Amino acid sequence: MWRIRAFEEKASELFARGKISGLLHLAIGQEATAVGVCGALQASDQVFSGHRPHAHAIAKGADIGRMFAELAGRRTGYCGGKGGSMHLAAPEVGFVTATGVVAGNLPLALGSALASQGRGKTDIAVAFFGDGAVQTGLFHECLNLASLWRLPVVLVCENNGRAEFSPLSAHTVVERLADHADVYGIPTETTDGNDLPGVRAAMDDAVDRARSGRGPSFLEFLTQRLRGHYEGDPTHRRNDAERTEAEASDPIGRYARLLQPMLGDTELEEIAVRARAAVELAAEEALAAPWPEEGDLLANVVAGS
Amino acid sequence: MLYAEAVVEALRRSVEGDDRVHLMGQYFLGLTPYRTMVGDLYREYPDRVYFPPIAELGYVGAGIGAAIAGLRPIVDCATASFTFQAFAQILNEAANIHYMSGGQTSVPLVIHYNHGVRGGGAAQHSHSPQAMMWNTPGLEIITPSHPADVIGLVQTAVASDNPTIWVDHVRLFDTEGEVADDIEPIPFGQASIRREGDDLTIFASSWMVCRSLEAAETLGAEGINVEVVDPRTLVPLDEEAILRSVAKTGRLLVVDECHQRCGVGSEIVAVVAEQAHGDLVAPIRRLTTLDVPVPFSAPMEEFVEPTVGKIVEAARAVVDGR
Amino acid sequence: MTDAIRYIDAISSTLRQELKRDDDVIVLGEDVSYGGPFGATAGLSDMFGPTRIVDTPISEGAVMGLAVGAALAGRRPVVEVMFADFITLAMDQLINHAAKLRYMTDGQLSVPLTIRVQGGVGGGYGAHHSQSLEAWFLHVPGLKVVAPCSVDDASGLLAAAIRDDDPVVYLEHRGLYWSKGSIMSHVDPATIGLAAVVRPGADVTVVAVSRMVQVAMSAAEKLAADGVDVEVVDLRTVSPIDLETITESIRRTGRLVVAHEAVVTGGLGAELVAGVHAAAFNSLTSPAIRVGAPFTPVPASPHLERLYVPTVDDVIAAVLETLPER
Amino acid sequence: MLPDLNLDAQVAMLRRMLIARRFEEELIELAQDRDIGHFHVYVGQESTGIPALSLLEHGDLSFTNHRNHGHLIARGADPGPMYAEILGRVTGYCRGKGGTLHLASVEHGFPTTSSATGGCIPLAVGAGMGLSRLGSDRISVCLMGDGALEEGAWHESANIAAMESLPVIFLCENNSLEALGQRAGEYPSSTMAVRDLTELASVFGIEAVAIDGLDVRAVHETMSRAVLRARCGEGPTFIEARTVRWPGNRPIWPELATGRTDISMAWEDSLVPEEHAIWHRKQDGLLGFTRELLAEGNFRTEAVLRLDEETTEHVREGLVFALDSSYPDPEEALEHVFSPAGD
Repeated sequence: MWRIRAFEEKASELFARGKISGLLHLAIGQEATAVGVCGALQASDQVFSGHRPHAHAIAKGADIGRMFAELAGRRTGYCGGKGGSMHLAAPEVGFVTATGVVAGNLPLALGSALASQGRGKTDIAVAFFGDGAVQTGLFHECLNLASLWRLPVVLVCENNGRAEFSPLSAHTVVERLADHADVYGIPTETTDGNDLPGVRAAMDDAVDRARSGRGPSFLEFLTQRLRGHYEGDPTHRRNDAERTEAEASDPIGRYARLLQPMLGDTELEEIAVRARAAVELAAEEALAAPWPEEGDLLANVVAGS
Repeated sequence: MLYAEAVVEALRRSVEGDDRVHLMGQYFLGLTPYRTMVGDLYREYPDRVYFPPIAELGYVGAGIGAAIAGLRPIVDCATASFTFQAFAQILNEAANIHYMSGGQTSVPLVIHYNHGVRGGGAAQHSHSPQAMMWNTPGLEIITPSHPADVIGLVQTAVASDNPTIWVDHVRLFDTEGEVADDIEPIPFGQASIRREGDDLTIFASSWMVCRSLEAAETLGAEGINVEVVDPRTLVPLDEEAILRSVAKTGRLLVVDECHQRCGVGSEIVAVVAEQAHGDLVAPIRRLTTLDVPVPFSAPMEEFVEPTVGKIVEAARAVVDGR
Repeated sequence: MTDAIRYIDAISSTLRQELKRDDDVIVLGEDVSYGGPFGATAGLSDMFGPTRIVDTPISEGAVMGLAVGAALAGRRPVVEVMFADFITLAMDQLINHAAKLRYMTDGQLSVPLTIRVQGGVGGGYGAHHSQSLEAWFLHVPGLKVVAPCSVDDASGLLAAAIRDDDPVVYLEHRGLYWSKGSIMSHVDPATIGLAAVVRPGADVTVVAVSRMVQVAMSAAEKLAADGVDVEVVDLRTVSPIDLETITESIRRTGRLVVAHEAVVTGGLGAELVAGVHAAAFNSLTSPAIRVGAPFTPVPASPHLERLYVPTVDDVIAAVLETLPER
Repeated sequence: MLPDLNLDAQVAMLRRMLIARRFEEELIELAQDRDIGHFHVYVGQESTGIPALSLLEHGDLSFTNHRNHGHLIARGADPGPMYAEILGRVTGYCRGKGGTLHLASVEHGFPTTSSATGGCIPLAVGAGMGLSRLGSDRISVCLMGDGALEEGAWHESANIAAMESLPVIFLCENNSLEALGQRAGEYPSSTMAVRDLTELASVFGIEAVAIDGLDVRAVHETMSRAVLRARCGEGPTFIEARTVRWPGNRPIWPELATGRTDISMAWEDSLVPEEHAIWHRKQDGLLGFTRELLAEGNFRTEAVLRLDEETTEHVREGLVFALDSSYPDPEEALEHVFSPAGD
């Protein structure tokens, strides 16, 4: 979690310094869901993320150096600078792709699950999405398909209570988003997304269900975003009360307090320090990496191009 | 006046001029810092605004239905790419309804989107789908490039009984231009000659007009007098203005931000090649966004889009008959 | 050995062959296990079972995305879109995902997907079941688009599409389904990206696509009687366009007529004329002419349909217009 | 106060149900001798659409789908111009530009008809939004099949209708019972995973009920409440009306599988043929409603026969009118792409 937090804080700093351009969506405060969910997976499981993908990629084992390079549009980035933050992809570690289209990754995850099922494999697929995706038609179509065909997929809804810029209440009258999945007979769980052990436990059940051919699950993790919708979001305001509350529920702090008796403060501090150091180094290397060349531009539109 | 201010002014006039005008959507000024300017308008007319969920298919369709029922909604799709979610309602319903009903039913609707390369938008947020819309009969398409035009054209669009696509560009928001207090609605199908010249005609719309004008200055210094034709509306298209200019200059460069294949440029070249073959002293050139998805990385992004430098270079090539 | 079969049978027999050939080929669509509305997938379900011949709900967007996901995972899905017009519901998955994933990930991913799209005017189906949308797909980098007219191409290009490692939109014209042709008992994939001169001629080049190739051929026959020697080029592949074959033909004839069933404005013809203009400006001795549908939605009345769809006479008129006063 | 269902109202309903039935029977027979293109018929659903739509008033808007003939008749559309439209004649409601799939008549409250599955849902919701924002007490009705619930458009539109508490009624005609690939009409089906379609609406807090679409009284009462709620600004209602898929609808092209309906079967059971006996006895809403009327005693078989003759004649006249009408001037194909700009 510290690795993710450090990565995103660094990304935020680089963005402010103009070293990174484009739309940058951070998940600071949502680390527990990424770590808890991906921790329950095996390397060959397939993860599909959305426009807030950094935490998921790192949790699935992506290299932060190549991630920084991608954010900075360098040739050494995972996508050679063609994807950027929103289209991060590291299929080699099972982080298949991210999409800038809300809910756009849901059917992709279903398809991956269908392929695994059709080939008699036990690999499962996971789709991360925010509460905003729940109001899309694609979400409804995907619930139906996942349930109909008992696909080995886990639908992970990170409900941070805000769809893009507005509170969830402005987007739907449905209070418990998991109710949508209940309608389709999909097992659901709604739980505290800032509690790492809780997230992990819920995910373990879902993974077991999917791997053993008992079909999809819908997990709704209640969490919060400590940043705006995207870096530089002028509408992002929080009063002090909200801020203190948010910081109290900061998943890293909570997990640290849990480990404190076993590890002790110095060890815990060490973890944070090591994470920051690794991130600094990775960022430095990434920014020193070469820009893409003209020849790269026309490559990979279609195979062999 | 700033273009961004003109957009807000256009919306204000629409809302104040006709109570049937309601605004659906909140990103008329994209994610730019100007965003908050629209907010004041929303606060003044809370009951005339609707903030939809992230469900383009549903709320754009709702806009069409509302128009059928007698409202004159202005629906915002934010980034052009999101119109793909609503294609079924825009191109299968809105564009066809008047025709399918044999003229019984009209759809007085305006759909706004911000298109094109915006800087780091990458492949999923840098689309210019207007050529695809143009290939679908039944939609009027406006492509303003000047603060005065956006106000005048939007007034006409709101008054029109047809579905109108309002093509905007976030990079226009920072541009400035003279705006008279008493702007009249601008009739559709009337191009504006943004710069006169007799050596070469440049056809450009939306943001590309600004870049072409900048290029024209450079070329002027080299003694190449460029005429810049801004169609202002693609549907209906002022073919005469284009043909008149080409008849004068004998040379045409089409600058467009759509992809080249089957883009706006293709249609313009075809029209001129069919109707003014004899007037041409040199082959027409197209300068468009290259036929690759728009890459994220800045240097690559600049390489795919039509830049001032590339316009100057292409213009020289046409004049030299290269 | 060869035996005469119909275009629609060529499609189903090719699907059968490819399903046999590669276990990763799967077919997805509404009612495909019942054969679909025109019987293209008839009998496949019995041979290959429900895990490979998959009936889907009426959820075009999700089904398209699901097929993309399956393709990412190494399957070779063939998605049937019952009517071209319904692909409007899947545009985001097609344009923002299928067409771009390879590029956005710099080649880390590939999407070996075939999208069978049935379209074209005929039968009074009206504006929601009759469109020709090839221009949209041609406009999207990352998509390949084929539009077979002959029965042989119906098989060869389908096999090629299924074996291709990128998304291929395979355009079928309803009006061709029952046209006959001969075909080898075994189908070899055709090459995507090649046009074909289906009738050599010296005076005027007519480039046609899909069903309009048949119309162009009849026009050519009639004109031959008046001593006009028309060369007919069957485009076969809409994207990438085989500009070489076309310009090579124009260097000989000096005249170009483009014929398609889609709306002229912003259509495939515009791109062909623009492309030829740039590549063979000095070879053209008269302006190119586009023949296509008027700038209107597709009317339902069979009577209006007849006016809407370009006819043999329209092509003849266009050809004569390109010729000097005779 | 719900509108009561007096005898006149019931006879008026039976009349329209007969027109709807005879309209489709004539059409199917016509299609046997000449190619009139693909079309969908409303046979077997009259007992839902006719009573439901009889409750609408002038200015209420309705958005239907590819199976629309019965809906237009329910709101008083004339068989003549309807046939004319289906046959592509200039006297059709859309002057031959819409055809059977896009049959629309503004004067009868059908502004446009989408034949793309689920296409009508956002339009109906938007119309409800427009009407309420214009301060009108008129309402919007979405006439959809169960298949439309598989579309994302349903989910997005239902959410909007619920949030804005719009005057919209979703009348979902579930005619899938015993349809192709359906486990005897049970849900989950081969294409829909939910066990109860109404939950797709109630999850949004939308008032949702499932009723027997063959029960004219049930349809009338449920729809009356829904209309009342919508008019009073109490928000949307979802009604799933269950009917049995008419055997003639099973093939891709409709066939007169049960023959021309002999209305006398309603009181003369010996006339019921062996084949499809269950359909005639239990699943045909037209015969069912006729039986109810007769059972109440203040309506006689002679009257039914007279009504049947009169309506059959009325429908035939309509068909003759259409066949005698001329085709549009081909140049009309170029008209009505745009309407003349502006007020």
